[in-house]
Order: sequence, then structure tokens, then C-alpha cells
Amino acid sequence: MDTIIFLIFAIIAVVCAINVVVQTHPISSAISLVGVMGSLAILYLLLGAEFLAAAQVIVYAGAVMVLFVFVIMLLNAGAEAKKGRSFMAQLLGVPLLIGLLGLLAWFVQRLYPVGTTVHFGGFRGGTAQDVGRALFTSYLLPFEVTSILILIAIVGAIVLARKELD
Amino acid sequence: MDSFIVISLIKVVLVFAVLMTTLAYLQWVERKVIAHIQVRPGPYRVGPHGLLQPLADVIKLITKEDLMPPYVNRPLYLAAPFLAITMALLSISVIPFGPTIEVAGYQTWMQLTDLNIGVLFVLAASSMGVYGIALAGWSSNNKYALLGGLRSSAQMISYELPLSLAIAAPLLISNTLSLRELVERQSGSILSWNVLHGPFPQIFSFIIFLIAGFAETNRVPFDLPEAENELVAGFHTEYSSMKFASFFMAEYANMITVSCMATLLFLGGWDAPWPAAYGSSLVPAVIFAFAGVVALYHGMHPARRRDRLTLPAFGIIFLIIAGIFLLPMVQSWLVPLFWFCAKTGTILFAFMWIRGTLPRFRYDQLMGFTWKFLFPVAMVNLLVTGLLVALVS
Amino acid sequence: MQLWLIPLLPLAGFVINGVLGRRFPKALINTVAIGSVALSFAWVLKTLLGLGDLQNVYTEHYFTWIQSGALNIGCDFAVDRLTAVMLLVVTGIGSLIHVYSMGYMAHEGGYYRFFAYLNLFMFFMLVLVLAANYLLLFVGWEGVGLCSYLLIGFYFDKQFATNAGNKAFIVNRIGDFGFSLAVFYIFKNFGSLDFHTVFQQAPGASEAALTTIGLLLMVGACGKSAQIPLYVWLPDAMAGPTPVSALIHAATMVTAGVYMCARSWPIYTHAPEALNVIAVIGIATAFMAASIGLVQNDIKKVFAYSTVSQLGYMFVGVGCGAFSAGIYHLVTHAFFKALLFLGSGSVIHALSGEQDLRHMGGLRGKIPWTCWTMFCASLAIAGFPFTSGFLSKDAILLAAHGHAPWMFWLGTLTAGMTAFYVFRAFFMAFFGQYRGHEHPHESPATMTGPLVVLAILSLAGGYLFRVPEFLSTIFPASEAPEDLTLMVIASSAGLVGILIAWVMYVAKPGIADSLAAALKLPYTFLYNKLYVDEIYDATVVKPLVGGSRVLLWKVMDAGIIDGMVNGVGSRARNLGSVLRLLQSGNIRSYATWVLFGSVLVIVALGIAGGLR
Amino acid sequence: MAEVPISWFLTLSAVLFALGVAGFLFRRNIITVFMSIELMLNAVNLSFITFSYQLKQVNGHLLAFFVMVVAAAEAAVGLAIILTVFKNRSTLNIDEVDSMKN
Repeated sequence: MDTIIFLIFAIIAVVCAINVVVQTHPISSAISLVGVMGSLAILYLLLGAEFLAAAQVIVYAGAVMVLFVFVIMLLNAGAEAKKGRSFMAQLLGVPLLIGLLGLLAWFVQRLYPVGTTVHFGGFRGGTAQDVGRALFTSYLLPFEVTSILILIAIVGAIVLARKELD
Repeated sequence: MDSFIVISLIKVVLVFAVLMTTLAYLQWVERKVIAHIQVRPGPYRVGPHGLLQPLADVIKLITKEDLMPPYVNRPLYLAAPFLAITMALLSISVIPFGPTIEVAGYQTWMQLTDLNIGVLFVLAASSMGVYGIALAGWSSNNKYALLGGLRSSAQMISYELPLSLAIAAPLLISNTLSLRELVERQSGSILSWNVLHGPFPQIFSFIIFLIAGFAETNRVPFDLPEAENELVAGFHTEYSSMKFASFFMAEYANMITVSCMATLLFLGGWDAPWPAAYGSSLVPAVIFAFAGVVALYHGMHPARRRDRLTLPAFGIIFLIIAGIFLLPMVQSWLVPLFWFCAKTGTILFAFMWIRGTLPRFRYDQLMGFTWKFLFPVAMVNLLVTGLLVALVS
Repeated sequence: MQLWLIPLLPLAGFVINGVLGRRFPKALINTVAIGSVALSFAWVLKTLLGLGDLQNVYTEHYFTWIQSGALNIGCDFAVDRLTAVMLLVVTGIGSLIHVYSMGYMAHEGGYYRFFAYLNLFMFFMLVLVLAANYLLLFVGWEGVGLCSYLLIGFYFDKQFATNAGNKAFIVNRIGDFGFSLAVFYIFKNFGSLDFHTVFQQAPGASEAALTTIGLLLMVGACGKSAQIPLYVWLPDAMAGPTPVSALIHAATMVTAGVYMCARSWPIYTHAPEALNVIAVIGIATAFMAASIGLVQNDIKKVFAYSTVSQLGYMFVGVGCGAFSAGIYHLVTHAFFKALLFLGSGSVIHALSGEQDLRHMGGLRGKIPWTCWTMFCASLAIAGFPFTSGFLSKDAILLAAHGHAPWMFWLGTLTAGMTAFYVFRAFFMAFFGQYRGHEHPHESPATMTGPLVVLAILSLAGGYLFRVPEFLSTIFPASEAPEDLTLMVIASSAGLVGILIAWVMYVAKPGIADSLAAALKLPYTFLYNKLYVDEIYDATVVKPLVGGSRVLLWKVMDAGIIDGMVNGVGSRARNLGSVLRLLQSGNIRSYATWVLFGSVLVIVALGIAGGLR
Repeated sequence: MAEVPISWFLTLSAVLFALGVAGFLFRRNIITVFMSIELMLNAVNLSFITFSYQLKQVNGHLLAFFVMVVAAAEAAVGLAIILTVFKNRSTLNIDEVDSMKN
């Protein structure tokens, strides 16, 4: 059962991720990305991270990606132009990418033999209560720093996006 | 295991059927309510008191031609209404309507499923609802629709903040994210409901929740995305037939979700306002009996000719219902269900009432209202609540 | 016991007055400034009463200030009997002078600034006195130097005042350089800067090291306490307001050098050579300053040279191993010299700024309070028998006789000269005919009040505060035995000095001028302060400035240092213009490089992890 | 087959990350490039949560949470920058935004 769920949503995630990359129109990419995030949320649930799953949908899919869609609609961005100049990226990109993926996969296979497995309910430490407790005890300082970061981001976004005051 | 699946399937079918009927009849109720506010009878032709009007509407919508404009972005154009209705119906699955019920030896919750992150689930589903409207607006390739979509996404992102903050405050008091436990923590009497209970009564957050809920469901006075005198019909300008109906149903489903959430979070869910020991379980019977008597009386002295038959019929039906409420074998689950529906219905009535009374906001007023007033107030409310909860505990 | 409150109170006064004083009315400034110092004085009294007889050092540790390797310096305050004496002198006389300043400064601009600086000075002085290690002492030491600079240059719109401030600051730097070298050397030798630790280890250290430390500390003390050859700043420092001269340049700051030497007695007792040098420098300074003081006509200059001379006495006391006698003289000197300065301030105030003795005279009847209080102080400084000055000076001269008899004789001669010039100034100001054009008036009670208190202390302070007995538990008992003959000789020298002054300036006023005419050469020599400033200017200042211009500026700075910096810059530009080719401005090619880098990192991690 | 090997999750994470990198390298639209970054962040989050499962600790969730928060802030600022770029240059092609060159 777990395997089936994993396979279904992993395949959805990969297909959507490929779609993000190959779609020429940004809004299609955005919707595909929402698909990736949604299926990842299901996988988080499988891994016992129920709070993170909800946060993933609310924050990522519900807020960040809506912002993306909003901006795409606002700029009325069309399909991207076919011309490109980055010789470097085209030349080195593919071999490097393959190298990266190969290395990562190789490390994963080396470091995690098939013995360790995941099953639903195997870890129950991801409830909102657990996350909140850790957040307000051992991670209090990063949490507070994050709030300042967000404040800076708000100010920065307003400064960047405001109308000129002249 | 098997019985679990069977029961779940039965519950799904049941809830879905009831929900669909409710959606259809909510439309009828709304038309009636607004008609009476505007001193006119409303639907009256199809069936007694227009009771069959929803059925006629459904038939009309299904049989209409499904137009597909040639310049739309096809996949997204098709996906948008589907997305909207799915996300709207998804939240219903975690909403509990009543306590445990025992059917044929099986005990089960009056709820499709109980998640211990139920509140977050509803929030997530509602935040995904934006896509339906935004994509509909964008994919229609129509400037009115695009403007409607833009307005709706901006509005929904903006109002989600006070909404979430208003939800967070009662959660601080109840200390759970499961909707069922939320209700159980509020049991007792009206004084233990979150709206009145706790170190800090959540009356402000209840009002903020309702206001933000109006905006989230794009209802008057926040129906800018479909402001007909500016944008023709907003995001669903290009939609017709069942696709249009999907948006329509999504809107009403969202209304129901918001009302249910308000009931669960603030009004104690299916709990009676005062304990059964003081006769609260008799209230539904009394109400229905009273309605039946009134209907019978009016049937004796009909204002219109056709009421001579229908009103006594309604009166008898109401009296029968009142009798059912007195049966001890069903009282244990029917009375809570009644309270839940009564509370939700009251809020739904408020939705309609406000639609009949208030004018529409201007767009800058709409955004200024949430960012400059609602959000700070919700913030302060949350801070005060948190402080008092911390002090008390 | 909350020792930190003692310095922090004046600091609070400084902060309040310094930040807000501009908008305060004078009454509020007075309340804050004087209140903070008076509270500090009260707290000193409470603390000392609470601490009992102070047989042991009482230390408070607040926090670790510097922690670096073996260097561990705490912010510690300590109180022993020596500190107790200093605390009382600093806060007590400080309070009196604050009260006095209220009247003296009433008509001056920058009122709040003056009191803010004065409070800041009190803070640093108290830190200096309370410090339990050399570095914290150095903080106070530098801080009082700063305040001295600020207050000397208080009238910063006058060129001579700013010049005098600069001079004080720069000359003090030389001394501070010696002091900091001493601190380094102490740390190198003892591995600590805490007084307690250092003094415990001092007996075991080599004499050469101790002598070096002692001499370096002495250089610092010479700078701060205006001893040869670094005394030149003190007479010029009289450019500041008179209360400043009284507080900083007579009673407290300039005695910091004496205090520091006395504090370091465990080092000095094992370094007799250094002690001897201190004594010689002290007696030379005393004699030279007294001789210059004989002929000065500016009333404050006279007392300035007198201060240098008396500081020389204290150095003699310390140098002869009679530390308690030195501190004793420090205390009594604080009384009578503060009184002399405040009195002269009162005279100057009465004459609306006139400082030249030749334009005074006959003020006895016009400003009687000032006159008679100053008479008390003059008696004390002249060593008139049984005044406080007599007691302390006598103790020093006795010790000097025990150390080297010639020092005693020179000291006695100096005492006579001291008596002469002080009474010369006194007679010129208060006797004879008034030679000026102003309309003298007595000062307000806020000024005369402190004068009276100080007059009583000048006469009787030596009995009220038996400093040598009080300090006998701290310092080694090396006092010379009482010797009646020497006492009589020393005090008679003072009486002779008074008599000569009376004859020359009251009985037969013509003698002074004819004597000056007869001894033209020595008179001019002394009148021009032995041309020390000119000599310094020619031998030190000019070559230094010239050398800096040519060698340091043109060759070192412009040629080598700028050349290096510019060279680095131009090399970097050349390199950059090559590396620039990588910066295509294309984000995706940057991304490719990032990817390239991360692949390299992963490979490196794999290799580092042994390719498990 | 009721249990999923943990390496599958990590491999999925690696694949998603590589796809994000590919999007970053080969796409020209700034918005798409930005979305590719979000994809990479998501892939890393999956790794964090997988590690959290493996170690039975909540710490990985916290890290993923912080990544999300930072991503939200980043999206706000980044989209504001994109808006400004579009306003000033009326292009979204990343290759045409190269005024740093020369």
C-alpha cells in the first residue's frame, strides 16, 4: 500500500517537475510546480510530517505559487522566446547535470542500503505540537531571526515594487 | 477493515448526496430570502412556493450548450472549474456534523474522516481554491475575466491572513487542531463556546473570521471578482452550462464550509446552548411543532388560493418531524445534528442577509480594509489571546 | 558593598548633563552635578563605615573584561586603606570644588559642559583609585588625562587655552608611553596585571626587572604628576578655569602619579635604584619649580609652580621609602593647595579676571573671607609650625634626612623658598595699596563656604587625618625617628622665608625691585622659567616635526606605504581585467559555474569520505 | 512490499533537484528560472524530512520549515525584483538582463 502510494505520487512529482522544465509557458510551469508540491505534501504525510505537509500546501502551493501565478498574470507573460546566447550553459550544462545526478544517486545507493525502509506511521514526531515545541525551545533564535528576515523581505518588496514618488 | 471501507463509502455517498441537495436548495433559499428583503415573493411558479425551482435550474444548466471559445487555453480552461469545485468540496470531508452514531452495530463518527490537522487541512484546501478562479480568469483570454482573476487572487491572498489569524486565536484556547476535539473542548453550555469562553472571549476573532470568510468566498460586499457592472461577470464570463454551474456550486460549497468552520471554531459545533438536563433536547421538537402549528393556522386562513393545500401539508410534515425529535432512539444523534445545522444555517442566513443589504466595496477600499484594519486587529486579538492564555495556564 | 556606585554616580551625572544639559536650567544642572558627586561622597562614607577597619583588601569582581590566552583582566574594584584615603580626598574635595564652581562659573558660557566634564573627571578619577589591576587603573589614568585636556581647553575660543590643552595632552602621552611599557613588562614578568598577584610575586622577581618596571612606572608618574623633565605642561594648564586648576591640577589628578608609585610599593621596595631616581627627580623638581615660582607675577602661575614643587616633595617622600609620608603630604597638599587655588580664583573673580599680582594689592579689607582663608593656606604650605603642611612636610624631610642628608638641606632650602614666594604672592595681593582699576567685591557664599571648610582642614587636617598611622598597616615601617633638631631647622626655614617676604613686600616695598635690578641675569633667567620651554622646542619639538615632514611623510608615507597600497590596487586591477572575461553578465553561465563547483564539492566530499 | 526503501525518497529528491537545476540552466524566462529554484528547495525539503524520518527526530522538519519561510520571503522579494526588471526593461528573458557585462 505504502509503496503504491509512494510510486503514484513520486511519478506525479517527477512528471510535473519535468513539465515545469519543458513547458514553454510560465503559467503551465507554475501549475505543474503546484502539482509537484501537492504530491510532495502527500509524501510528507507518508513520512509522518503531517504539519509540514499542511504547511507545504498552505505556504507553498497556497501562497507562494499564487503569488507566482499572480505575477505571471499581471505581466501577461507569454511563451518564452527561442533565442538564447548562453553558450556556456548549453555546452557544459548537460554533462554537468548528468554528473551531478549520477553522483547523488551513487551516494544515495552507497549510503542507504535497501534495508532501511519507510512505512506510514513509522514516525509520529511530526505533529504540530512536536514541531511547535522544537520551534519555541531549541530553535527559538533561528525562529526569531526568521521573523526579522520576513520583516526585511516585506520592506524590501514594498520598496522595490512601489510607484516612484516623484 | 472491510466494514470500515463500506461504512466510509456509505458516508461519502450520503454526505455527497445531502451536500449536493443542500447546494441546490441553498440557491432557492437565497433567492427567497433576498426576495423577502426586497418585498417580493421570489420563485413561486415551479412547485409549491417554488420548491422545485432548483431542479428546474439543474435541468436547464445541464441541457444548455457548452460553449468553448476558440481562443482559450484549453487545458487550463477545462481544469479551472473542476479545480474550483474539487477544492470546495474537499474541505467538507473533515468537517464533523455530530457525535458518534451507531448504525447496525457499527459505531462511527458523523464525519468523513477525522484528521488531527483538520483545521490546517481546511485552510490548505481553501487556499488552493484560488487557483480555480485565477486560472479561469487567465485561461479565458478575456480582459474582464483576467481582471476578475487578478482581483480574486489578490483579494484571497490578502484576506487569508486575517482569516488564519482569526482561526489561530480560538485554537490557542482549545489547544488542538482536530475539529472533533475542538468541539469536544467546547461542550457544556453556551458559556464554554469559544466565542464567549476562555480567558479572552473570541468575539472579535469571530467577527473577523466572518468578514474574511465573506471575502474568501467572493460574496457581497466583497464580490469584486465578478462585479457584474464593471467586469460583465468577472472570471466566469466565458463559462457556460455545467462549467458555470461548477463555479456556482463551488461558491455555495465554500459558503457552507465557512459557516461550518465558524460553527465548529466559535459556536461549539453540535453542542446545545445549555445542557440537556434543562430541556435543550426539547427545543427542536418545540420549534418544529410551532412551525407546524403556524403553517396549519395559515392553511386554515390562506392568503392565496393554492396555499390552502400546501400549507397544511407543510404543517403536518413539520409536526411529524417534531414527533421524530421526541423519539429517544434517534434523539442522541438527531438533536446534535439539529444544533449543528441550526448554527450553520444561521450563519448562512447572515450571508444572504448581508447580500441583500450591503453595497459592494471599491477595490482600493477592499485592500485597504484588510491590510490597514482587519489584519492589525486580528494581530492584536491574537496577541491578547496568547498573552491571556499564557497567563491563565 | 556596591563599590561600583561610587564612580557610576558621577558618570550618571555626566550622561544626564552631557546629553540633556543644554536644555536644563542652571539650578537643575547644579542639582545633577553636585548631587551626583555628593551622593558619591556619601556612598564612600557609607562604604568605608561598613567596611570597618579595613585590615584586609576588600575586592569586588564585576565581570571579566578581557579574556585572551593567559591575559585575564577583570573589571575589579578594590578598597584598602590607601584607596580609602584617596577616595575621601577625591570625593570630599571634589564635592567642595563642585559647590565652589557653582558660584565661580555662574557667569560663564558652556555651564552644563563644564559640569559634565567635571563629573566625567570624577568618574575616571574614582575608577583610577578603585582599580584593582594596572589596566583598569590605566583606563582611569587616560580618562583623567582626557578630562584634563578638555577642561584646560575649556575656553576653546582662545588660542592659548587650546594650545595649553594640547601641550598637556602630548606631554602626558610621553609619560603614558612609559606607563604602558611598564604594564606590558609587568604582564611579561608576572603573567598578570592584578595588584594582588603582582605584589605577591614581586619579592621573588629579579631586581633588574623590578628596577626596569619601577623606572617605567616612574616615567608615567612624571608625566601625570609634572616632574622633571615632563613638568612643562602644568604651568600652562592654568589656562583652564580656576576650579579645574584646584581640582585636577592641584588636589587630585596630578597626585595620581604619587598614588600609583605608592600603590606599587612592593615593586619599589625591591628596586632601591628606582626609588633613588625618584627621590632625586623629586628634590630637583621641588627646588627648580620653587626657584621659578620666586619671581612669577601671575598669581595662578605662582601656585602652579608651587604645585610642581610640592609634588616634588611627595616624590621625595616616596623615593625615600616613606610612602605614607608622601601620601600624607598628598592629602594635606590637597587641602591647602586646593584652598590656595580656590582663593586665588576668588581673588580673580573679585577683580573680574585680573590675574597679575602687580595689579592687585590692599585687597585685605575688601575681600576679607578670601584673604584670611588664604592666609591659613599660606601658613600651611609654608610649614608654619603645627599646621597640617608642617606635619607632612616635616615627615618627608625627616625621611629625606634618613635617605641622604643633602636632600634634607636642599629640601629645607626649598621650604624656605616656598614660604617666601607664597607669602610674596599673599602680601602683594592683600597688603599695600590697591594698584588696579576694578571694584573688588567679596565672592558669594557658595564660593566662600568651601574656602572656610578647606581653611579649617589646612590648619587642622593633619591632626584630623593621621594618615601615617592609618597607613602603617600597609606600608613597610621605614620612617626615620623623630628628630627635634631637624624639625626646628625645617620649620625655621619656613619662618625665615615668611619674614623675608614681609620685609620685601610689606615693610620696605622698594627692596624687591632693586634686588631684581641688581641680580638682572638670574632674575631674567628665572622669570623666563629657565627657558625650558624654549630648549624643549629647539631640541625636541623642531627636530621631531622636521623629521616627520621629511622622513615619515615624504619618504615613508607617500613613498613606501602609499606605493605599496597603490601597487596592490593596480595589480588587482590587472588581475581583475583578466578574470573579468569570466564575468559574462549572463546569469545562466554563472549558474553553470555554480553547478560545476557543486559537482567538484561533491566529488571532494566523496574522496574525503573515502568513497565508502 | 508494504514498506518503501528510504533510498527511493532520497533518489526522488535527487531527481527533482536535478530537474530544478536543469530548469535553471536551460530556461530563459526569469519567472520559470525562479520557479526552478523553488523546485530545488522542495527537493531539498524532501531530503530533510526523509532524514528526519530515518533519525526519528523532528529537527529535519524544523529545517524544512525554515526553508519554507525563507522561500516565501525570497518569493516576495524576487517577484518584486522581477516586476521592477520588467518595468524598466520590458523583457523577461534572462539573457537580456546582462547590464553587469562590460
